[in-house]
Amino acid sequence: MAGTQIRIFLIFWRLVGVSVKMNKIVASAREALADIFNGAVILCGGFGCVGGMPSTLLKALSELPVKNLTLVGNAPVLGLEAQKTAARTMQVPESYADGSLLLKNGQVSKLIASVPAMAIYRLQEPFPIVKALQEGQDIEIELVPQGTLAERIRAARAGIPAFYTGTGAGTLLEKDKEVRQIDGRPYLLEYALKADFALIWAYQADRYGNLIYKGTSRTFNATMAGAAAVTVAEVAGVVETGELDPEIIVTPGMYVDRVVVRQGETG
Amino acid sequence: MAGTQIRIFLIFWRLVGVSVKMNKIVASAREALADIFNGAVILCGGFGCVGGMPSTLLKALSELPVKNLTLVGNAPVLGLEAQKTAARTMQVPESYADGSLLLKNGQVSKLIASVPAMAIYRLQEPFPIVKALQEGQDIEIELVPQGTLAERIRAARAGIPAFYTGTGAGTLLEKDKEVRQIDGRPYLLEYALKADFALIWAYQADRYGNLIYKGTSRTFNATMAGAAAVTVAEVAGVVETGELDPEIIVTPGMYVDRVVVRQGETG
Amino acid sequence: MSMPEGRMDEQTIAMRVAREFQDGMVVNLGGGIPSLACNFVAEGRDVFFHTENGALGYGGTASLEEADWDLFNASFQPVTPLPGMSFFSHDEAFAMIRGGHIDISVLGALEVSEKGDLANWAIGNMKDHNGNVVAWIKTGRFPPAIGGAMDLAAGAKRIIVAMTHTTRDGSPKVVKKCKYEITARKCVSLIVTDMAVIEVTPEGLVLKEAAPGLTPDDIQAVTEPELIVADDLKEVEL
Amino acid sequence: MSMPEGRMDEQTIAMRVAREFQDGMVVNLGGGIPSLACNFVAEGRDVFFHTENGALGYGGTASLEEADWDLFNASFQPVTPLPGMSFFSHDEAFAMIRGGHIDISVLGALEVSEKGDLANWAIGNMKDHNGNVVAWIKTGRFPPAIGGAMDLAAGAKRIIVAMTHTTRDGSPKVVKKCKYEITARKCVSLIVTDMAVIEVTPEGLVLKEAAPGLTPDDIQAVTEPELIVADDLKEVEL
Repeated sequence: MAGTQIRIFLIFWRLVGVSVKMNKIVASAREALADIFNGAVILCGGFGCVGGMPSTLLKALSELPVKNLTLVGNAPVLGLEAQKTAARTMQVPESYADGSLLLKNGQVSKLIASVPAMAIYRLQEPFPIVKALQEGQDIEIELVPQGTLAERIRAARAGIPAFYTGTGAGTLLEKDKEVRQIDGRPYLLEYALKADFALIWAYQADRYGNLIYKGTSRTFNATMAGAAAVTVAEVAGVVETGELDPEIIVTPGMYVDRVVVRQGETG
Repeated sequence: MAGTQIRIFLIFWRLVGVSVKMNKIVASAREALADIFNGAVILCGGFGCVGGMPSTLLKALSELPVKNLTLVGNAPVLGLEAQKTAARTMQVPESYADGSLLLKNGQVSKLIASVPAMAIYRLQEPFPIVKALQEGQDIEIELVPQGTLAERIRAARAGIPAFYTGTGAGTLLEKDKEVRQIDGRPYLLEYALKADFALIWAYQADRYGNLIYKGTSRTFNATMAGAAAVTVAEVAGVVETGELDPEIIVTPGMYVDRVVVRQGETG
Repeated sequence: MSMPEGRMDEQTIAMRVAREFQDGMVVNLGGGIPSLACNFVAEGRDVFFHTENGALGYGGTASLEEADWDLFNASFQPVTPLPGMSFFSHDEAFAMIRGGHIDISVLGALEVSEKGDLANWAIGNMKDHNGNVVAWIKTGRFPPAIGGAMDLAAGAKRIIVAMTHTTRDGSPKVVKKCKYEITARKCVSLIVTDMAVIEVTPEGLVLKEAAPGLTPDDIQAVTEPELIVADDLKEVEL
Repeated sequence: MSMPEGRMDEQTIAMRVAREFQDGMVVNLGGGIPSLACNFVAEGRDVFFHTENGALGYGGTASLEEADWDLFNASFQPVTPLPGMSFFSHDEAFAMIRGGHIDISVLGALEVSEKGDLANWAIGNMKDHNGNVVAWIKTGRFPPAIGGAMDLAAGAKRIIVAMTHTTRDGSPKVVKKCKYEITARKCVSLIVTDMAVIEVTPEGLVLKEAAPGLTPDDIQAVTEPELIVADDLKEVEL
């Protein structure tokens, strides 16, 4: 029953050098977001004010006719005035924008955040989320501790459906959650936060979608990359494939679906 | 009740530039491992054969009078002969060693691994773990899927006491594990793997314990850094603090307690 | 050193807090008074400041000239770089916090209880008169912020609270039982205020240091639970 | 292309498997025959090879001259670098696997069942005659290896098995029910052997392609479950 050995040396399609096929760079933010649908769950990168807010993508999203969005982020809707307060005397780039644009347009039906507004800043106007609620918008708020939010998003990226954490045990956040004693300490069961789109900020990309960041602007951007069905990154610039040292790539291209070069100089 | 405002500008102990105090570099591997105790749980970095095996540390451990160790790693005891088989015609450095040294000395009472031995390699002698068992050593083996092993170790580093994973559901590994249906799919509950020491390989360090790796040698090394009470790293060399670009540091020094410069040129 | 009598200002509180930072420690500073402590590390010590937004080993607060959009702390303040610093993502930053890798977390507080319970996130009581959870959870009308405080309070090895001793209207913030929603239970080990340094022990709150010119009675008068005066009570040491 | 009659060799199986790799796909290759498929990517396609030991985007197998200790795949084979590749830790490598980011995982197998159950880790039955789990779990006397196969089988979007059609003694490896311990249930979608290409469908196993010179009967003779012969049955296409 020993089969005939077939040896084929002729067709050796091994790819050498750089091909020019795969290209995740998209011409415009609008094009990159064209398939966002009503009711989509959107991960919004950055930290809040500083930390790499994907302003170009959020602006484009605010111009699209989509609504009932669930917006997820650490502090994605503090608004420009809060950013200016945070920056104090630093000049905030004109191009800065955040998820509060979506609130103003009535596009948001649910906000999942650790900091929807801040008690310690006194602004001229109410924080955007407070204003939206005062205007009568029906927005559900799910308040999540920052670390639990990061881990729930990382869990989605990592295929972990649920995990236990000590954060929030013994507090109001226990409500409706499973509490489990492990080694004599109470922990809460938290579920992966699954999303349809992740909109993130990065510094540079190549056409495979490999990303690098800058300083304290990895934040939720690097956490969210790959944690949604579709990840769209905005970057300051695109470099040639191979130009990013493999040792310094923070987000491998596998986690990124589309890349857009941003407008202006946003933080 | 307004208190007197006290303003002190005199004592402004802000640290500028490099201090010379904190230094995690230890003179020898023996010194770095001196407090390892009988019955300790030891995370062993690397992948197995290739992938950054901490040979210098394992050799030093094999010379210490400690026993009943639990050794944890992907494939930490395949031995030199397997390494030579894997390397085929490549010259294996003379300094290469792995956890099989500990097996030979009878120092191991439990092995937690995904690959204790390999069916596909035909060696002259039995694999070290098989030999140890044949010799009558009482070694308990806990077989863990590679990804579950990595995640259990990461969970220990990240303060997640337990998590669910689909890996192993519907298999023999379900035995004695909690199975939970989430979104209609079965998942197993897995616990963080807590350890006393992590012995890892890295390429370069600074005296704060910041680490960088090389190519496919991050493996379990970068996963285990910080996942045990004490993390000891062996490196090819130590660089000045500040010489490692903050953007390329893979393991922040926080996760590393001691650093040893390795002997010889091990993979 | 001796100081003028009365309440200490924010910088002085931060300076006292910074005395707790030993060589080699990893320290996370919360917003407000805690964030100032990065400027008072004792000479000759390497203290590694960690921030939730992904940096370890930053220096002091940056001046306007030094400020860089990509080097901020979690209080939205620009900070300075130091040799040996590193950057990471939010999930890793909280792996560090949750995993017990932070030696000291300095947090602000609305209230601290005599058991060391911390309340520092929810302004206002969130339960109605039947004890049911209302407010934002159901109506979303008044959103508080949690930030990273719950993770820090649950995960750091040691929690120090830095705050004013009383509210603006003079009510005690060191209380028998927190009225505000809890951030984490039995987590605080040291309370540094503008009036005193108080240690949380199994026996109760121990008054260890008093601001210059203040007697234990002055401090007890604006503190709800009974304080145990330490045998070696000192003036606040800087 | 036409080929001599009979069983195909390992390189040819790998070449057939590689035809499944579309442009932009992320592919993980197991040890043995699967690991050879990195050498047969169709021209003009960017296929990103992922390996458990922490690399994405490596090239073909390295020659002895090219071999580098720090650039290996999970089968302990040296591979070549490609522009745009990246490195990461083991936990991240398996976040990628478990998180469904691998488009195709090519695995070897001891057996595949008609339901697509995969058995590829435990050699020998591990239960005694009462159905109790014995062997290594209790005695540690015969350690099998799992490696990353269970994670890949549970996490990748699509599982392709590449193997010989029968054991050395001619017994079928495509079976009604696996005798060996299962790696994951109902996970395999395509089986590529030295005799045939078989698709796992809800209706059963569909014989899509046969090695040159082999009839469906030849293949059925060494396959335990009944094969559904595809209307458009072809010779194996390379």
